[in-house]
Amino acid sequence: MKIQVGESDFDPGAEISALHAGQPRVGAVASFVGLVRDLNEGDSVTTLTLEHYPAMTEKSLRAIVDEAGERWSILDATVIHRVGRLQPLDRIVFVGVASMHRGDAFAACEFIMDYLKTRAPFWKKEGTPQGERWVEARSSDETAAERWKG
Amino acid sequence: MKIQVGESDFDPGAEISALHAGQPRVGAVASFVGLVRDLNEGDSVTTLTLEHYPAMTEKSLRAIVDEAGERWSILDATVIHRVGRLQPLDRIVFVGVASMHRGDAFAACEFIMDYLKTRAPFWKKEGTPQGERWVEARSSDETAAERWKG
Amino acid sequence: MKVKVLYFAKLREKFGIENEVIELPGERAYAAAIVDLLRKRGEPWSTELALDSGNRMAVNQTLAGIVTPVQDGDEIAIFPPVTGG
Amino acid sequence: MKVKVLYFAKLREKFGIENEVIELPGERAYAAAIVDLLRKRGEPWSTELALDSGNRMAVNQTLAGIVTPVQDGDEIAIFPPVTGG
Repeated sequence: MKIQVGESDFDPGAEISALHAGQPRVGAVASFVGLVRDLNEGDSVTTLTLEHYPAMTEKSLRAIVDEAGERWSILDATVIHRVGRLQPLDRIVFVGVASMHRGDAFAACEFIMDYLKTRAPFWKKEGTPQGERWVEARSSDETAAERWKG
Repeated sequence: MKIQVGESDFDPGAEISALHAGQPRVGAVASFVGLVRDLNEGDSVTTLTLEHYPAMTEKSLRAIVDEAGERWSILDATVIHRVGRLQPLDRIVFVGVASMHRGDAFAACEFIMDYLKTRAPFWKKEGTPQGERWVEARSSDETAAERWKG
Repeated sequence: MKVKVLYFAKLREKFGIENEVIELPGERAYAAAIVDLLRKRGEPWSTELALDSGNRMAVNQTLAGIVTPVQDGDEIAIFPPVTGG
Repeated sequence: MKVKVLYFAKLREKFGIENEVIELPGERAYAAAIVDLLRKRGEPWSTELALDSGNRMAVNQTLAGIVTPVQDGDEIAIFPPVTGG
């Protein structure tokens, strides 16, 4: 398992390769890249600043990946989340899951993203022409996370 | 949309980048890489040869991506499938979907893989120490594709 | 009417040919008529194309069923369930 | 008992501090007791920490509820719903 939280950018291709290189049991790698958009709630976004709770961030991400590993048969997983000041087009988050078969890889990858969105201590502040504002949590994210219960 | 079928390998990182570079509306890229495993049905696999129906392959992949585009809000998609003789650890297939939000990207990406598995004209032949054998279709793939109906 | 018939994967190997042109009476037919005709050739056709063989068909590069209409000049493909991905 | 309390995002900005040590009577308490105490400080605390504010808490870096027990030396974090990813 690889968990990385920091200001630096990442290379999705290198992360995907690291999840299967030399691992002939891996038949499937599902991955996700989240990016800064230049529009949110109808307003243009010029900067996105990510704050987090350093002592808790990696711990919570590790717990989310562990839970995915209890639910699905996965061989490895990587979660990378950037913090600090970003701009439209910048990468924010990478989640990759390696598995024998695609069903487990897809489900675990989406589960990790849904739980990360609702349980990992990150907060976004957008810079817009009207000034800065904290991004409000979306109820659709809570709904997405609730799907995995029961 | 990019559809590519051929013998050459591909670069998942480059394909992911191509799906969002310079596209500030893209907030999410979900992708999948399928790989040759060294074990199938309990037997070791030394080679995997992929046959296809050239006149139909791209047409069927394009139809699958079009159907994904009717079901979900997607901004772009790439499907790459290799044919010819492969070995364990080799990449076989790439599916990537760019979208504004992650739910659409994940769903469309998994849908394309499930439909590709059951509707695109590819056939796998495995080389094992006991000789060559055609891979049997798995009923779990049919079940996975059926999920998207109704 | 004449149609081109293509075989793939295990069928191509069992029949020892990749494709052939076959002639049927009339101007139109169901895709099933082609399989019926081939099955009458005896082995290995009758076994490989048995009703419960699970093979699939495409007419002009689109997945088809046994009641898909075919006509002169069409390209018919017969193959085992696909296993790509 | 003394606990360290951390604030994040909008709360950190509204309160103008990142963290503080606060003292409560007794050896143990529910996490809710800390929020109750802070709310009594008046504005902006009472508004930002209103019962319907939707804020979340963590005790020792694990998501917690208002009935999570806290004790001397614990690290309590109070923050708005998370918006990462």
